[in-house]
Amino acid sequence: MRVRLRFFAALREQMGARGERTLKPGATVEILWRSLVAERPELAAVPIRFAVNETYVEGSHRLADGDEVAFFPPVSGGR
Amino acid sequence: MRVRLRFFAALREQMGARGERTLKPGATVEILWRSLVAERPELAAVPIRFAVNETYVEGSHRLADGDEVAFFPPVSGGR
Amino acid sequence: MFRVTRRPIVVATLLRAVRDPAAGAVVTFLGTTRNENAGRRVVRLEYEAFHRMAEREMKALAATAARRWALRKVAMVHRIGVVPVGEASVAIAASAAHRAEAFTACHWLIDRLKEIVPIWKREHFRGGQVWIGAQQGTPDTRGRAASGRTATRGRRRRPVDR
Amino acid sequence: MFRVTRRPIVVATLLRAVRDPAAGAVVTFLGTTRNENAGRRVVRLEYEAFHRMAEREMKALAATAARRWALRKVAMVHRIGVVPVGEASVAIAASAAHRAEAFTACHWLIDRLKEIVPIWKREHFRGGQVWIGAQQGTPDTRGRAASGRTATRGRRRRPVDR
Repeated sequence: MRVRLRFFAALREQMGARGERTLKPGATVEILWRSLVAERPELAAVPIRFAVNETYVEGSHRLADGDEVAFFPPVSGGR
Repeated sequence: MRVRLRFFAALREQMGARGERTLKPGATVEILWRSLVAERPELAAVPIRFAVNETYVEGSHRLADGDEVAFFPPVSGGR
Repeated sequence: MFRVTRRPIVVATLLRAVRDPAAGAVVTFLGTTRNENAGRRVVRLEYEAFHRMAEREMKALAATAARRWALRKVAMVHRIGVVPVGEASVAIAASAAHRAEAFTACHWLIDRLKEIVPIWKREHFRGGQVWIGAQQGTPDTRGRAASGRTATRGRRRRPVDR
Repeated sequence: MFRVTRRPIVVATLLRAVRDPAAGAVVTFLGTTRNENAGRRVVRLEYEAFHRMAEREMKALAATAARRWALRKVAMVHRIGVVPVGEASVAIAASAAHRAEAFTACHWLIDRLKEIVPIWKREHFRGGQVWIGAQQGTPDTRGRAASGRTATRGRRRRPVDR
């Protein structure tokens, strides 16, 4: 199956804004992320949040063909 | 000594906006208020606040010649 | 900016007054005329102030708040006269480096303003009017207090109806 | 009204959006660019959003707030792109019958917005720039984290300087 990727903030600067990957059926977000880390080992230390189709998900979320998966750092915070 | 009087809100409607009274030296706000109540006994039940020269005072505050004494109900409150 | 005015409140004016390059947060409170109060259909509110004392007390409150919290600037405006439903009778803006202080101070300021700044309101509702806040009743309405407030209903020619 | 926009925030627009004849209180929060942060002289902030998800999350927060508190209406706007010192990057307005609910909800909404709405800021200060919020450091700045934040100083050609 094929999924679309989006990256934001500091991650976008490293990975580009968009991408695409082909995955085995049943793959989770965590599996996808690990495959990206395998390509770019420096990502291993990055604090990361996941969203699928514009909704926050855990790494264990199972992907479906055509999903849009977004990767981004924690939100800015501030007081 | 002579003091000027001001009344606000429901009190103004009963007493008029302004007045004047002559008092014995050393008179307090409380004494002045009691003299007004003596003139208008229905005032006895009115919850009242005092200000002299635009500053909140207690009834025990001693008046001076030329003071402006304001009488008014508690402030409107509301949540 | 601490002002009692007969004119409609313009929030942008308060925001300009508290603007500060060191402020990261601006909290604004608006008190607006509600169409209902204690089961009565409110048509409009009417405010009366001890004008100069009210402005002094607002300034004093802001000074106290500035001692208690790390604020940048405060502005307070109270409208008097008739305030129709949906319009603001009071506005407070507080700026601070961080939002917690701005929220806490702004909330405290409106609570205190309603306790001590000498401004009174008369509620005009369908069928009558009432001074709000004279909890023990004024002589003309004594014995008809409802939920801590006094009401003069109908169009009888009583002092509070004038 | 839940919007991510590149244009300056106009508070009057939010106030109009939350106006309600049953509201007695309107509390507004503005987050503004401060000229200083963590000892750095801030020149401007720059915001980036996951636009549609951010608007969805803002709507969801408002819906949660409306279940928790007796609110009338909520409006939230976040500006993206460059926001100079003194200008607002985020505005939240909440109206309610009574002020306690409006204050509490507005404060809660901005706290939650800063935790979960996918919008990030880059701080441009004298001598460099930094993504705020990536508390563990991004690869390019690891080891130079200061007070929980990461900084890239100077004009070196590093990814975060692009």
